Amino acid sequence: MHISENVVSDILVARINGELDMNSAGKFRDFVTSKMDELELNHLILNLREMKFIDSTGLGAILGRYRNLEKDNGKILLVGLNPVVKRVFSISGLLKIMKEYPSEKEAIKAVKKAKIGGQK
Amino acid sequence: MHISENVVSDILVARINGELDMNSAGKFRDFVTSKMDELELNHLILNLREMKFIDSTGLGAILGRYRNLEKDNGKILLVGLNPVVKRVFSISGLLKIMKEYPSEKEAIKAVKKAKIGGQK
Amino acid sequence: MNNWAKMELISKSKNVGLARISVVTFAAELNFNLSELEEIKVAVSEAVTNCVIHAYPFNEGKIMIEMKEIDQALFIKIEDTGVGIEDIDAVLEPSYSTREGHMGLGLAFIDSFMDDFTLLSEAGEGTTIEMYKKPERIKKRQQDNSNG
Amino acid sequence: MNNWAKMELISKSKNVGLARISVVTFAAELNFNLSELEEIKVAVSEAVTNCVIHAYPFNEGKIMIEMKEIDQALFIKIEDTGVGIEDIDAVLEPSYSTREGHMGLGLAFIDSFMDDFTLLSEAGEGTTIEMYKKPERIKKRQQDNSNG
Ligand SMILES: Nc1ncnc2c1ncn2[C@@H]1O[C@H](COP(=O)(O)OP(=O)(O)O)[C@@H](O)[C@H]1O
Ligand SMILES: Nc1ncnc2c1ncn2[C@@H]1O[C@H](COP(=O)(O)OP(=O)(O)O)[C@@H](O)[C@H]1O
Repeated sequence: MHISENVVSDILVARINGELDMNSAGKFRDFVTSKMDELELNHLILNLREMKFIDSTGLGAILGRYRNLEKDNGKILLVGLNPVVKRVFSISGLLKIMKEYPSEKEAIKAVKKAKIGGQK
Repeated sequence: MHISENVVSDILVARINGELDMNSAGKFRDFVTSKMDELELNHLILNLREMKFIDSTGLGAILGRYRNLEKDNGKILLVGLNPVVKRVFSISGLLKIMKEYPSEKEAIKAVKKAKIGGQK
Repeated sequence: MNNWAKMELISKSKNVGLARISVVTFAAELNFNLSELEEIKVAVSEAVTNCVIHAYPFNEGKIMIEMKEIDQALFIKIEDTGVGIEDIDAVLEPSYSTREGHMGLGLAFIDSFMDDFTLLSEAGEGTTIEMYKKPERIKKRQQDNSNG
Repeated sequence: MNNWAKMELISKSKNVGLARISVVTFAAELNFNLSELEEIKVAVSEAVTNCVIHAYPFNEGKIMIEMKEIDQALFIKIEDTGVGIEDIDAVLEPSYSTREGHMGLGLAFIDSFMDDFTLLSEAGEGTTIEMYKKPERIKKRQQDNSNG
């Protein structure tokens, strides 16, 4: 697995490339945590268009980040779920707490709008 | 393995997609033989750009077609060899009897030119 | 002879991918469509990850994987000789996990993505999971035949 | 523990691809570059194809594949219990084949693409081929270390 990233105001946009399973979950957690801590970012947009595989351990790693950000009212927003990925997110219940957006741009807009609305 | 094809005058242009090994060599042989017999074609251009793998059994299948066409002065011309494929062709000696061309177009031109030169 | 293959791996996390790819390559020769193959990948990943995390928590052990074609369907058996399971009924509950930070979703995914599965275990002896899936195309064909 | 895996297959032509993909997925965790991985695929394909064609010419038999990481290099053993080889020196000659229409290039490719290989056989007992390859990156690193 490889992650490429982009920072927009207080948002980390992370694009996951390859497989997110028990072999790469630790790398995912370390990358996201250190990037967001270092730059004091609040929200995480995950672009999963190039993600080739995810299982419950990968979902667990994403849920872990969610719990972490939640404490400071940070959000995780999802982009680019293919049908199978969408199904595992849905079965796991994660789609109830993280919303999907049609593009990174739309997701960024949603974060900014929520802020103006005063919800940080 | 999957083959897509194209006929230009008396030439079969075959694009091989996937793996050419002992599991697909028979399909390759049957496809090329029946197409060329049916349409009475003399020359074969093999576009290998989308070929993901070849081993000595795959090379043997190509050599078999060469021997077959040679009887009637037919030629095999190669297009789109990646470095590893080029190396196995070279080690096997097949590059001594089949020439490589930079594009299907160039290969077609070469066949037509040879014909005007009277070599059929 | 119907196709069949066996594999033996060490419970390293990098081998979860190897198990997944080997089984899905085997399965690709049956009549599954792409999303069924993805489902098989998830199921194998969950079962093998469980061996790595739960069966051998303190040291590395062996994982045995058997794949078989039975009546055009796929049968997979994944076996470890690790710690085993105390209470099978409990672990089959969705969201139940004996490990903190784990979602307890592995067996639920296997249940969703395969036609059938069986979990066999004895504490201290190890665990065996058997899974079965028939391609939708074959099911349809067999149904059409029996209807007409 | 160094990584290690074992596989058992039936000598069907569709399993040649399964063997290739499994070994190359195992090898991808070592430090090989992409063209070295392609070379390993060819070598495995040749050895397994030989089992299917030569070792078991009349019926299906078992093929055993072992892969091991040894000092950051890859060791592969491919074994059959088929007809075996009468004259090992003869078959090691490039372009030598006991089957019409075959190029006799399989062992020559294994020789070109792997650092080392050994062919062991007894007529009527079966054949074992062992192959070894160290990633160029590791060779270079080990050389740099010993030079400086
Ligand atoms: N191979 C195994 N060996 C020992 N225990 C297992 C094994 N597989 C599953 N379990 C037990 O079943 C529980 C539920 O498994 P699962 O649904 O995959 O969720 P998770 O792996 O997230 O805990 C695990 O927490 C573990 O206690
Ligand atoms: N596993 C095997 N069992 C029996 N004979 C074998 C085996 N592998 C190789 N051989 C013998 O070695 C010869 C040379 O093999 P190879 O170089 O791969 O060329 P080819 O497969 O084209 O004949 C074969 O023709 C066969 O007689």
